[in-house]
Amino acid sequence: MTTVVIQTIGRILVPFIQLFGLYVIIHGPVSPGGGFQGGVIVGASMILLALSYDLSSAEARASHKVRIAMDSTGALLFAGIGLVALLAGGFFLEYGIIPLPMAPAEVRGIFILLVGVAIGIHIMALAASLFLHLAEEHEI
Amino acid sequence: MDHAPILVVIAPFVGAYLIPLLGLWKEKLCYPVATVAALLSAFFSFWLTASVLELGTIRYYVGGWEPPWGIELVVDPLSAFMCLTISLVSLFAVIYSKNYIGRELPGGKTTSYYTLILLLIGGMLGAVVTGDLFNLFVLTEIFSVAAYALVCIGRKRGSLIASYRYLILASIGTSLILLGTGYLYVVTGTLNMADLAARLPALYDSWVVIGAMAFLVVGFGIKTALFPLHTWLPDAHSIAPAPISVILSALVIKVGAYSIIRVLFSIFGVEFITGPIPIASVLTWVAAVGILMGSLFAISQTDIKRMLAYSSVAHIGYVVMGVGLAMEIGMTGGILHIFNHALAKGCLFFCAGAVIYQTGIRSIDDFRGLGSKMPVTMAAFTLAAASMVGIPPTAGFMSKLYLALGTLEAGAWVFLIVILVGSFLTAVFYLRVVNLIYFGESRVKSQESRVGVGDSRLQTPDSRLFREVPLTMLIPIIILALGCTLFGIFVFIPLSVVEPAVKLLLGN
Amino acid sequence: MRFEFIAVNFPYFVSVALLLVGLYAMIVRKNLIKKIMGLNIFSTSVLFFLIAAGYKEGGAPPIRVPGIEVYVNPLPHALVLTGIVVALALTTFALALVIKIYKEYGTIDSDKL
Amino acid sequence: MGILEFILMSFLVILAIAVVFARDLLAATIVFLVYSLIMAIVFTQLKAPDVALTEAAVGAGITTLLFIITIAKTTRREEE
Repeated sequence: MTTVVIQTIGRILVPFIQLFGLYVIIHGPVSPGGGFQGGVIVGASMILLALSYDLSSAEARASHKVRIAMDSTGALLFAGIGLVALLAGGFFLEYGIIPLPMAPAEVRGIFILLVGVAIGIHIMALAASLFLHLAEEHEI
Repeated sequence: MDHAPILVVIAPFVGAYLIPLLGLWKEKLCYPVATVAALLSAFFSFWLTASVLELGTIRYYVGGWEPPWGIELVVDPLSAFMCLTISLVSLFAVIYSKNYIGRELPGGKTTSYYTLILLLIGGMLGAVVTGDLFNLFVLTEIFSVAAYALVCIGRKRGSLIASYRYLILASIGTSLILLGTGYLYVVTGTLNMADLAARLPALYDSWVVIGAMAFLVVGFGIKTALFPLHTWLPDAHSIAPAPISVILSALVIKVGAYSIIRVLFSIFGVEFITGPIPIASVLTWVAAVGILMGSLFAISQTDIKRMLAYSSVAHIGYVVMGVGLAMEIGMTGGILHIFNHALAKGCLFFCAGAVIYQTGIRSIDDFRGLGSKMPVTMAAFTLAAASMVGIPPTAGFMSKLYLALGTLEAGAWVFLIVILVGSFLTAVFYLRVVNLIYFGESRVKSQESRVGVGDSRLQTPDSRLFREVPLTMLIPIIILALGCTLFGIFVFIPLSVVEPAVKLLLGN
Repeated sequence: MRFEFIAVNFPYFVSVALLLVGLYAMIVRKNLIKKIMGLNIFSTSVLFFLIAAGYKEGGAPPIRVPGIEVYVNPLPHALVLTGIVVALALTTFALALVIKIYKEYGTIDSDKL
Repeated sequence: MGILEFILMSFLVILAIAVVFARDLLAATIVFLVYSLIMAIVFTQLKAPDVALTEAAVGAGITTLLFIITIAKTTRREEE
């Protein structure tokens, strides 16, 4: 059967896809892409794993609980960054105002990255969940 | 700086994402977290309303970027009024869920139930505070998806199909909304509501603008279940679990009505909708047909929740009729009816849920003699039904009075007759139930529709079955029923928010 | 003149055609999965319309590069990204519903439900 | 806009019609995948690379997969 070929290719490809996804997330502020697109790519790597092996090996790497935890953590991180800006006296998500010991432009850059990472975590869990939930007999 | 506009939206969303995390650890924590989140947003909306009444319209720039680039939240009295209605009724729905959900939901669904209900609340609150047409679309979509999921969460027979039909029809609606938004963007180059309002008058004779308005009105009309577009409503509203029926019937369709008001009055402006393209009077006629047809359909129902759902079709007609009159008194009545109908319909669905919870009765005929078995619930039901009919001291009377005066102000006798006939029809089907409750003879022993739940103790009817529901369910019922009366007598309380809202919308 | 009018507005004609095709699938086709495909075509047509509306002849992609002055309008892109996500969420939920409906009723034909 | 874009856009309409009228749901899904890819190419031609990236990942990738799973779990033939 062709499964050996598929499995080997899948195994070799998955780390590269994930690396590319992380690259897209981290380069969000300076190139096309960002948290959402990168998150989808990393999530798609889990789907590839589930397709080339089986559901349980994908489950073993990112179980239902881990995905839910990542999903919520990403969203809460996003809200948290917004609320920190609020506490620092700015508008919601006005992260340029957060008092850190560096230039405002740098602060903004860091927080754009952080927001991207938060969205990325959220989306990668969500993209993997969408597929795995539909494929296995989970409840909605 | 006043942060209430964003906090009122963020509180339910943070709650919604905390719940799955905590639910992994302890499922029991979901309910308190959901209650606290709903409570917080209710608190913030009171704060918001107070500051709006004091300072006038609040503009809030998310991220500190001003309108053309950033997202703007605009809270005027109408938004504050909707916030207050949404957060109060949904707070009661969350409180009510505690006991009800245990019996209605299959195991392991508690976490997703509370997550979805908070997403639903957060989406609705976001939709009413945003000042950006595109954000309105996104948030409409967020709460709609949560609503589709909640309709079928109870796994009753037919709930999947009801949810699917709701989804397909409502997504036609949302796509039309997006299309209308796109049209407006193409001709004006902005999506901010205030900017749109400023740029549109120059383009009034453009066909693109007229098309955009048609798309937006039809799209939101589907969400609102405006009469010919209401076909998804009866199934979805009657099959959902009771707290969800409350939110759907009392709030979700009202947010659609709010969006219609926002689009017609804040974006297109009164001159346009009453002038060359008389969309306002079209809406009034549609609403009038809706009132009569909704009531007629409701009379022929035998299932209590279906009857209440059809009654919502009729009552959204009153709201839209008031809005379509586009005159001060009529609009006051219409907008006031959003609040009064939310109280009354919320209370009625809660009562129906309480009866189903205790006895499994869904058929109206089996309500015979419940008055002596569940006196508090049935008293609340009667009060709320009186408010729906519009019997004098209740809240429903006040909004219908304003509506009737509004039709006289507009000189449209036809609509006055429609309101009177509609109230008469409403009385027919509500008083039939009330009559059965108090004067019908109990025939508990010989009926079969009680089985529903399949519980073993239902086989042997005893007095244990017919007592009042637990306090978490009873308190929301009582508060809403009292609200129906008190806000009729002290009508100046809601009016203090509605009147400035109407003045602002009509631009004087 | 007429040809030019069609050429300039060609993307809009395409988006209207796609919209009608999608609407047809959603309303007339009986298969539940086909309806969802129709929904997807419908929403992509609207997104395509928005992108086409934001396009400027000779504009560069909206990424800041020194020396380039004319960019296409970036705002529709943000809208479309959101729109794609929304359509994905709807599609997933609807497909999950279809699977459950099939399990309960054994058919995905809306006439037989 | 050049001749390439016109051809691609005309293809979009043809593919959409093919999706709607294909009796075999799996075939319709594959055509839908091509439709999404061409949509992504058109987006790049219209100078929207970020949208094209997303459309390719979401429309052609995840959505198609989800359709295939659903067809695998239900039926492949559209009933008459």
